[in-house]
Amino acid sequence: MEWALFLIFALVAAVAAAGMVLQRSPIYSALCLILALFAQGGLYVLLHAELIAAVHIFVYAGAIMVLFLFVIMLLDLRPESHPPVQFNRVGVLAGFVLAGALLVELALGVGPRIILGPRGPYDLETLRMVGNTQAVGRVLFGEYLIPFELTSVILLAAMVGAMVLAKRRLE
Amino acid sequence: MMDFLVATVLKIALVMGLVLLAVAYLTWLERKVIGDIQVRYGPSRVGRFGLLQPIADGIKLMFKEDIVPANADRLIFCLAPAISIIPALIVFAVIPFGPSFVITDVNVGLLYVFAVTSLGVYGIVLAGWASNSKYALLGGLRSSAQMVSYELSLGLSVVGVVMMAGSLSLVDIVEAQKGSWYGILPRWNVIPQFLGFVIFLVSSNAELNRAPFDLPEAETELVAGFHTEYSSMKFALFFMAEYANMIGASAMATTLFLGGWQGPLLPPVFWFVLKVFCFLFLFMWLRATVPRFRYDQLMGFGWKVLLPLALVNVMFTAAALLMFA
Amino acid sequence: MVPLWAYLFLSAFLFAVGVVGVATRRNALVIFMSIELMLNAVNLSFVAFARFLHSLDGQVFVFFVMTVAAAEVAVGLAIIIAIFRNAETVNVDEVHLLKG
Amino acid sequence: MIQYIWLVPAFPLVGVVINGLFGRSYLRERAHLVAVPAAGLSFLVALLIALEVVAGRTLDLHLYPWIVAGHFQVPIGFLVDPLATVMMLTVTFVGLLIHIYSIGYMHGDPGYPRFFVYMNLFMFSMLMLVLANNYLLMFLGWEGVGLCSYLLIGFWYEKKTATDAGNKAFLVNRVGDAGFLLGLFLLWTTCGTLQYAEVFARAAALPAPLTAPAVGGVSLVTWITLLLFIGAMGKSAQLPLYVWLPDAMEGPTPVSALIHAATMVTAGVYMVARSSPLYSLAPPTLELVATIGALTALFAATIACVQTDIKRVIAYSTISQLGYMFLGAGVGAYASGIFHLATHAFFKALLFLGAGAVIHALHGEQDLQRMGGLRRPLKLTAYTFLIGAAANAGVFPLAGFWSKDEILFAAFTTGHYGLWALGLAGAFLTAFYMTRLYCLTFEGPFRGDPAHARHLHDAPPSMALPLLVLALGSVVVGGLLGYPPEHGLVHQFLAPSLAAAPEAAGHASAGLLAGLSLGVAGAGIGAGTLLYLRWRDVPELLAARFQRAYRLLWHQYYVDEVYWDWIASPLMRLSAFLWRGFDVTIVDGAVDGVARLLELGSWRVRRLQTGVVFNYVLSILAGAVLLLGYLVLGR
Repeated sequence: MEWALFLIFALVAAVAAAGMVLQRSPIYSALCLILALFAQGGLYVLLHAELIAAVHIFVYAGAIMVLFLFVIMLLDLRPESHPPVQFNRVGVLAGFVLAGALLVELALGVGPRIILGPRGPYDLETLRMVGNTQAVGRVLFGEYLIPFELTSVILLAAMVGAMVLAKRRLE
Repeated sequence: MMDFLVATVLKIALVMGLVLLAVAYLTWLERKVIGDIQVRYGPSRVGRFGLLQPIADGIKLMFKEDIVPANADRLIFCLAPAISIIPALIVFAVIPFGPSFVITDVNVGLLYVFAVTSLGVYGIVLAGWASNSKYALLGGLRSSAQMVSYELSLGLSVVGVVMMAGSLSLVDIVEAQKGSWYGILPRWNVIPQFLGFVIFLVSSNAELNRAPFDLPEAETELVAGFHTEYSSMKFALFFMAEYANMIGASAMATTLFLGGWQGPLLPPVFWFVLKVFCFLFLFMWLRATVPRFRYDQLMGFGWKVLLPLALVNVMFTAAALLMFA
Repeated sequence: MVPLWAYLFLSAFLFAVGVVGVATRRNALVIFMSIELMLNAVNLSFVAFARFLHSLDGQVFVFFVMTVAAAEVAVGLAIIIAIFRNAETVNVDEVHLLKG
Repeated sequence: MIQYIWLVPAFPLVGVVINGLFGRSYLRERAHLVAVPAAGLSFLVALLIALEVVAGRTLDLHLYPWIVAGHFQVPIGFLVDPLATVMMLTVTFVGLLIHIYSIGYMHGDPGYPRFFVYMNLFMFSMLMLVLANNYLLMFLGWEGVGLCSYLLIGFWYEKKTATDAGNKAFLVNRVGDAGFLLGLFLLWTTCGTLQYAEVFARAAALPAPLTAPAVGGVSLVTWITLLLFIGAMGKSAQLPLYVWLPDAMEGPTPVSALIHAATMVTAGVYMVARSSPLYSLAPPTLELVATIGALTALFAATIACVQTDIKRVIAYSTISQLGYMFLGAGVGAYASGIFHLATHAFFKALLFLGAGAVIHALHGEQDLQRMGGLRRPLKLTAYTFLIGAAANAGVFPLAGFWSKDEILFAAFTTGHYGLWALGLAGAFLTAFYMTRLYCLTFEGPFRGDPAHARHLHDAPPSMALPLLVLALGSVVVGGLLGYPPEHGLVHQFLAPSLAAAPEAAGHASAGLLAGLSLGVAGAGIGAGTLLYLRWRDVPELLAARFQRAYRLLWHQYYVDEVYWDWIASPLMRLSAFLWRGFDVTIVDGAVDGVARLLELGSWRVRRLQTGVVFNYVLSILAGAVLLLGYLVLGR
């Protein structure tokens, strides 16, 4: 059962991701990415990370991708109909080759023989007892409190930056 | 395993059936209510009190010609109505209608609801885009900006409730509202969280794209906004999505702020439905009386009034909880 | 139970797809989406590791990645809009601002 | 309460932050609404703490480790003992009054909020200086007050003379601070700590390494104290580093009152008293301190006799009185020195504020020769000023009498007869110039601009209140704290914080000596009265008769000119030479050369920067592949 679900989600994610890269139209790329993200949310649930799954959908599908769609619509980007003027074939080829090399290396690196370090205290039983949300909350607001607070600075900076950028024309 | 599956499927079927039926008759109810408010009759020809009107409408819509504009993006054009209605329906998976009458009680139920409802915007945005029409595009753009903006205050307005219940599970949140203060006042969140309640109502109204926040389909400016080019059953799906969302929002308001199914004597489901109908009536009433916002007013109101208020509410709730709990 | 390496393989594949997107596409928005995909691939392996190491640190890291991603999208899209206003294009080949 | 000592400097700091952030944009003319309560609260807390200290509690509070670098550890910490309490009370009380006074005095000035920022910052720094429990934190306050002094002297920065005066004060103080820093270095290498408690414990318990003859046959502690005293010379305007203080009068008058009379310039005296356990181990330094003090006292007094700028006269008087304090400390009577510091804070602040009221009334006129006859229109100012002048002159039973007399008495009984004679001569001159100052300002006919005569008005309430309070203090503080001499309240209170005074070497009747100094003061007052009230043409005749001496005094012994010719201009010539010869050719040449070298080396590599994002991405990717390849396959 679990394998079946995993395979379904993985397949959807992989195909959708590939589709995102291969689609000509940016809006189809975005839709493919949304699909891939959904599949990934399913994988999170399989991994018993319900909170992450919900937040993942909420943030990525609910906010980030809407923003992408918004920009695509705002700029009215229709599919690239005409062939590119100066298509850099060598460069694209190099990109594919390098990405392939990266994939091979990563796959070699993460084979079944991967060794895990010492285990933490949060096995499934504990999680079920404490509750996934509560456990994550405790770690987030305990051990990682200061980094968490710092992220607010990042968000603030991004907010200010986005406003400044969107308001004024580039010189 | 099989029992569980069968029970779940039965529950799903029951809930979906009820919701769809409710959606159909909600259109009738709305026309009636608004008719009354405007001193008209509303539908009255088909069946007694016009009770068969929704069915007649449904049949009519089904047999209309299905038009897809020539320059439209066919796939997305067809997909958009479906994307619109699916989130509106699957929200009901976690809403507790009664003590044990819930399809599934998820640990992160509230987050699930928000995650799912935030997807509703795709239907509208994609419809606007795929129609390849100026009005539709503008409607879609407005809609995405509006929904992203009001989602923030919507989310923040319920943080107080979550803090008081200490859980994201909707069942837990309802349970936390059991009992009463001083024997008379029900222990409903609407009393300590009144500010949050108001913000929730206003923001959810905006999320529903209903008057006075119906900018995406503002007839006087954009013909019909995102669904200008839609007809037949596709059009009907958008309509159903809107009403299903309305029920969903009312159910959420009931669950979060009015103690869900809790109530004396009568069966819980009755109380739940009663409260939901109160909210539905409120939404209709709003539509009938309040004029539409201007676009800049809408944005200013969301960012400069609701969002700060919601933050204040969160802060006060936290402070109060720290002091008294 | 699905073993860890299965998740990691998937994660690696998604990451590589993202890399392909960044390296071969010329539409700034699509490049941006590819970057998001890469971030998510990493997130997946974080969560997988968290699950198999019985630790929540991975999940917490995912939160941070999401925060950074959100911030990045806000700024990045603003930049793209600003560029589009100036150059009337989102094609990275036609934008040479980095050349002094 | 005492553990909340950090509140005392914290309030002014909060004032600085609020006024610094919002003063210019929002508070503007309301800046005092923040600054004055900040000073007031600080004083209130100080008062409450002082009550506990009087009841016998002291505290050495380590608040926070400030610097931790190996063995070098300095905390942020406060030492609350009687000495610090006296200083803290003086600073906060006088500071509060002068803050109130400034509301009226600075009213309408475009830099109103800025002024209060500096004033509060000064209060904070000064309180850090006196409350610190280690030398480095004291140095922080020391530099902080120096900075505030610089900023406030140059407060009216549109005026060239003001900025020049600020620069001068800053530079002269640097000379002193260099000595102070060297002293701190030496102290740390010797004791391995800068905490008062540990330093003094080491000085008391294990005297050998400190007092044994070291460099040049002189013990280390002597070197340390000497170097520290150089710092005190700069800060407290002693010979030969006093030159900045008279020029510092370019600042607003409340600044002169607070910083350049009542508090900051006494920091040197405080430092010597605070380090009294060290100084008591170094008799040669003490002799030097006493000698410099006595010489400064007389030297400045002579100059004060002929100056015609009202603030300058008081400034030289300040230098002179600081000399007395050092004389007291130098002969081992630290308590008397601190006592004089406290009383001096009252009457000197009073004199400055009175002078400020006069200047305010005359629309900025500072020349004594254009004043006169102001007693009638400025009644309150005149009488309070008279009290201040009399207290400064040492009239019984006002504040100055008790403390100055004690210092002279201590000088005599420890056998420093020569210094005592110098001090006595100074006392005569003090009485003389104070009388002269009062008479020229308030008696006789009005010699100024007739246009001003009609608009003369007394001080507004916010300026009058501090005058009255300070006048009251100048009357009672001396007797209240200082009677009986040597065993008064202040001495008993201070005793635990200070090194014991040396045994009396000579025997003398206290009454006789007190009578003598009273007589001297009386003579000075008499002479002043005769010359400036009765025979008004005599001073000019005298000046003409002794023209050379008069010129010498008038030009302040040409010290500034000497410094300029012998030190400043040779230095400037050297700098100009180094700039042209060394800086331009060698340093700039080297920098330019490096740049040119890089340019030569990089003109080919530059083509790698295509500006196309795509190329950058590919190279990043290639790098990642290589790195990962090494990690995965390399082992």
